[in-house]
Amino acid sequence: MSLWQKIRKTGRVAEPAPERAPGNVLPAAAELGGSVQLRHVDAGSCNGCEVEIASVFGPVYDAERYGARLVASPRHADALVVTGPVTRNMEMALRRTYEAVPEPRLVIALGDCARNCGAFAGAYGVTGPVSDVVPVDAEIPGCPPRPEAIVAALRELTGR
Amino acid sequence: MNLVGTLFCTALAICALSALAGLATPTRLRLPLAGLGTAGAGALGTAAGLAALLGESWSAWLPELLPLAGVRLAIDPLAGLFLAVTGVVALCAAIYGIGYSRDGLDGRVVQAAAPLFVAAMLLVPAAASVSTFLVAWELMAITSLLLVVADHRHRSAVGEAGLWYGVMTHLGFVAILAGLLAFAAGAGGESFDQLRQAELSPALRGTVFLATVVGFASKAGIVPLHVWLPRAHPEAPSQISALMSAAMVNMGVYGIVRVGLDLLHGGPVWWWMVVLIAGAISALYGILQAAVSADLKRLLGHSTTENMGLVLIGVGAAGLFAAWGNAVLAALALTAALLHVVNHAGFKTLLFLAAGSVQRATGTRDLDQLGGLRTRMPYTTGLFAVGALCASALPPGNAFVSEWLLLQSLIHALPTSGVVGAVTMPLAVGVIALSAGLAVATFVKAFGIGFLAKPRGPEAARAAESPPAMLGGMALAACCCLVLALAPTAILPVLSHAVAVALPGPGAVTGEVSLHLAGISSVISPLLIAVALGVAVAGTLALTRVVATRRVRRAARLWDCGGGPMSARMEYTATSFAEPLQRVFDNVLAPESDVDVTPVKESAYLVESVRFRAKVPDRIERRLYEPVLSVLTFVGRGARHLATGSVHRYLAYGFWALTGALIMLAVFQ
Amino acid sequence: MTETMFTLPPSLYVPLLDLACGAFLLTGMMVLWRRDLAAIVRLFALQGIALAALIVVLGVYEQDVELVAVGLGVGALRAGLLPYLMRRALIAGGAGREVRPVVNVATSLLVAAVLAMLAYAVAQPLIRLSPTPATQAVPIALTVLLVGFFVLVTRRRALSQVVGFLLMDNAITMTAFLTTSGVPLVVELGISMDVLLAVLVFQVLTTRMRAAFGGTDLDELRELHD
Amino acid sequence: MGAVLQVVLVAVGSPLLVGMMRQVRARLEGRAGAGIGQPWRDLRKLVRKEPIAPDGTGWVFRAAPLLLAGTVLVVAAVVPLVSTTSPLDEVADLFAVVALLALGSVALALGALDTSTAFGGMGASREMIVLALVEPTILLSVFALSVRVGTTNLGTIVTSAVADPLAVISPASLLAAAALAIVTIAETGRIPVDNPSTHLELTMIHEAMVLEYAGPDLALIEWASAMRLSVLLGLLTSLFAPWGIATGNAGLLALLLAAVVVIAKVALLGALLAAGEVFMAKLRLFRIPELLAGSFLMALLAVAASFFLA
Repeated sequence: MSLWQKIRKTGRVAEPAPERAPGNVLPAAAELGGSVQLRHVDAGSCNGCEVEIASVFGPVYDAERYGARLVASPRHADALVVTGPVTRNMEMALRRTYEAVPEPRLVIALGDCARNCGAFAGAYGVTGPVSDVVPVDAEIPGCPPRPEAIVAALRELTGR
Repeated sequence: MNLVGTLFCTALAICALSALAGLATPTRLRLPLAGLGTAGAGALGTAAGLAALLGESWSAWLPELLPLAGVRLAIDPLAGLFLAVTGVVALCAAIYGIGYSRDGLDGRVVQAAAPLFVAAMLLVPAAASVSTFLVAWELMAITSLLLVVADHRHRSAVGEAGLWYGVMTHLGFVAILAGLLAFAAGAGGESFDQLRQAELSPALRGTVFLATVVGFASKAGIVPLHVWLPRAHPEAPSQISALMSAAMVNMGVYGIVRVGLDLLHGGPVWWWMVVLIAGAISALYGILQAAVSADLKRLLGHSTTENMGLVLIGVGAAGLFAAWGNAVLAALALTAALLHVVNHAGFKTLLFLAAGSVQRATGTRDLDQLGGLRTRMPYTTGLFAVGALCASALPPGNAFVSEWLLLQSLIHALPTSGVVGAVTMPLAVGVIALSAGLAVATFVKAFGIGFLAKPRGPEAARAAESPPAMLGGMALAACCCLVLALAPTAILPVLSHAVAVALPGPGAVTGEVSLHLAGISSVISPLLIAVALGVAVAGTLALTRVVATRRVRRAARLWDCGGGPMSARMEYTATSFAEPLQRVFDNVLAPESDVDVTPVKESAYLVESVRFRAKVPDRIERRLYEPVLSVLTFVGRGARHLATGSVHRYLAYGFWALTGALIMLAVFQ
Repeated sequence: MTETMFTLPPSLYVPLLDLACGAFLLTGMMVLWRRDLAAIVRLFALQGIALAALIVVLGVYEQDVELVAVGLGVGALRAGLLPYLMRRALIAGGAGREVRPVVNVATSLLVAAVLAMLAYAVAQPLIRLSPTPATQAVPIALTVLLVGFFVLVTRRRALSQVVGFLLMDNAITMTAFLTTSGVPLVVELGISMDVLLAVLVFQVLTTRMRAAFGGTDLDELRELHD
Repeated sequence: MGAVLQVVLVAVGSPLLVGMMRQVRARLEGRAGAGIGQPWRDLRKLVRKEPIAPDGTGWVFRAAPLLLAGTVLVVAAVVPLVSTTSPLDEVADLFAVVALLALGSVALALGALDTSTAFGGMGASREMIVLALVEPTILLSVFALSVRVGTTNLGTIVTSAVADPLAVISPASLLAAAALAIVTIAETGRIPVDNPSTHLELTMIHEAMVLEYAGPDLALIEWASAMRLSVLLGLLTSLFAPWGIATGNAGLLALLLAAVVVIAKVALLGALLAAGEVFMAKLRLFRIPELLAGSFLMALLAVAASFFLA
């Protein structure tokens, strides 16, 4: 009962969707038609980006309304969301995860580390940025990127 | 001699010749001769049985064959049904045996005993007097015992299994002997015709029924007399396992139906309640043991207990309905039970033969070591899949039809059966449902773990497909299953003749494509379900072909979470598959497990190795048999003091016994 | 006095009666299922409401004002006062759960099923005496009686045992009303006082026990014996 | 006619039902939600993707989604949702419907075992255990429902429920409804038995079995699961609230009206289920037998009530 009251009192938490320019869709994502399943790969992140991803799929930003969803297996995914610089231990795992995704498949490099190793550039355990290991289709800058930026990038994939 | 008699006698003669061939011919000729002979006998037995089912009965009296009473044979439709089932099983098993027995099992004794075993199983239903029946029964017991211990040189478990089987089957024989002799004494004659006309006191009737039911139930592997079955059936050579599990156990059912319903003309409610409850307990206990068993053939043996339990639920229900005066439902329940006997014979033959192929190809029957046979033994895998589908009572399998009939008879008994029925029937339905559900889990385990995925052990990785004779035997059994599954309407009208022997009346099930029941308006059509399913699957396939744009299937690594390659040790095994079930039914199964942790020498905190052992012992065996056995051992030890070897002492025993008898005589006169 | 009262047609009376009985039975069974002691007390309160509703329905059908009043009184006692007292005991004793009952929950439920069938079978002669809709519900009362006993036997916490005892008491009250349309008011009052007293004693005891031993697991009471 | 309409309705409508349920959930959680059409968008995208044959899998793995979808389609044609007169009514009764749904689960479990991954085996094992424990409840509920009418054929059961609407609030019927509702939740893998949106493999039942499926195969499985949910919900409404269903030789207009009514009822039930899920947590795996034992108890009482209170 108390939960019910809480639900009634809280109402809708999600913020209104910001405007976006129509037709601004990644060409590689055109075939997906408003539905993008994401598999998240932590290739060596400091978990700052993970916190932001969590809030993107939380009630406030609610990326699910644009047709994006996190899934449990790369077989179910259309796109990999890779965070962190690719460490040596995760290099093969990232490659294999990419191999496991059925075509058409996309890779999103999320955060500065994934784009260019960020603060970890040149560290002994780091192989390199994500683009050295698998082809990257979209990049989201920021350390960590703001949820709004992640949402905007995801909307370019879903086109909604 | 009419058609049935000719066929039957020819079958027996061929069995005898095959046995001779098995004994006398050189090794190279022995297998094909004995095998083909047994197969021919099986085919003739089937033909005789079918002819009898179609209405032609036969009887004979051969007074000179056995001393005192002579041999009396009669084949009516009920006997015909069991003849036909035995014949088909023998046919499949014998063809299979030609290929199977090649290495190790082609000795004289085995090859001579197998045809005799078939002959005995053909004789049991055909026997029409107490003495003939008992002789045939004992012949069946001895030949099967010989076959069980055939492999004793290679494996030590065989000897133990043989001992259990020998003891249990002879205790059962004693019970049947006592029951039937009391019956014959009360009736004043020993032919079945005389027994039918006998008028006995209720107490004697009850005693006869109970004694024979105990004996027959031990043959059918009914709990708590089942302990020999999961030992003996797996240890026998596989075609013999099939004969035992698909044909011999049926004789227990035959005995109960023949004595209880036919010769004694049914009885009071408590008789059939005993049968029904024994059946229900067997069904549940059998399938639970099967569900947690990791030994493929043992699993099948436990499943036999389950299926015989289901049959006995049907037989018990038939007796109950007859006692309550509901003839229509009684006929339906018995039809369901007998159909289940037929169906079970079909799929159990197939499954045991396929399990034998696996054992022959891999040298193991431990499911935890198997797997990956789909690519290595494709035909065997397909055939086992058919058997597993049938055994799990799902459409379009054959056991679905008989269990459907059984459930219909139980469900619609409620309004007429009074308080006892109202309490029993729902519980019986619950038991059937749970055992059906567990059977599904069991056979998903047997097929999914045993045949699919990747090999879990080196033996499985080396497996190769079986020779054509074995595949032929299995394919024949699979065809029988499919016919039974899709066209039960072809068999049911004939089956009703057999039912009418025990419960006179019109057939309970009619219809050509659909099954229509007498007095109940439920209808299904197994054939049309299969057709509809086929259409739906084909439609779905066509739909996906049309809408899918990328059609080339890309081969990819298994999703191993990006880690290293998956090894066989990471796979789910049969034990792990059944572990949740074992936990759920913890109270019933009482599994045992122990963990040994060996620390390294330097520190108690570092572990060198961990050993984990888990075992699900047969609880009934432990609680019921072990105390009895220990008491027997104790008594035996005590008895040793009586026999010291002194002749004086033995003479003194004789003297005391004589005087004791005389004193008794004096007192009681 | 009956002219003014609202009359209940049988077509409505039977479903209402069945509904009340069903709720009574279901709450009784749910006591076996739940582990949370607070939930068990809530269920007991719900059962009290069902019992009260049953008596009121009977009263309205038989147009007996006294019966309706008794029903309301029973409701106030069993859905109001007793649960209130037990909740207080619960708070005093610290909220708790029935962690490991003697017989596990799934088995308890299956045992309850068997008990229900038994109750149905046993009650048949009773129903045959006067087959009215009210007596046909006697097996339900009998089932709850057996379930209450079973709770009493198999649960470890003192509070759940009290609930078991009270379930039995509810069932006895229900049987009385179903078969004879009620015991005299005085008797009912007397029994209710007894039960109330028992619960009060229990509450005092729990508080004392908690002060002394810090818990109400009955198995620990055995130590007192040694 | 009615059967074709039903199959089309189920095939087209069930992804929408799932979308609606997700939307209800999203709204209760304060989110905006992806819209009712999202499952269809997902399916459209999945069939366009490439099918994958994981290493070591074979015909069992490929046939499983087809068989799963096939069984549900047959059930959708048999179960009276829009009309009580189906040409397939003589083909399969309630037992056969239950067994067909079980066949679908078995197919998927074998497909999962064929992958030889540990998660596949785990999912298959759990699915089979739930299936085995659910079976007694289902059959006893069927028992309770069929005692009154003397048949297990669905058309007759529903017709008699239409003819006697007050019988629906009898104890037998209520208990059977509660039991079947729990069974429906267990069979469709919803909270509290299974969480369809979990990402944690160790808590999965249904999802663990489909981890290896991709593209069109996955689309088939998701579509079949949605259809299974809507067929079971539809069956519940038809058995216990059959108001508005077309009986006898109804014309096209009556069929359409019945279709609208059944859509409304199933949607309402689905919304209730989704709302209920917000208030519940998933049960531990070994608490599920308790839930199912409870439902078995209710089914048994339903049978007892149908006999003793009749």
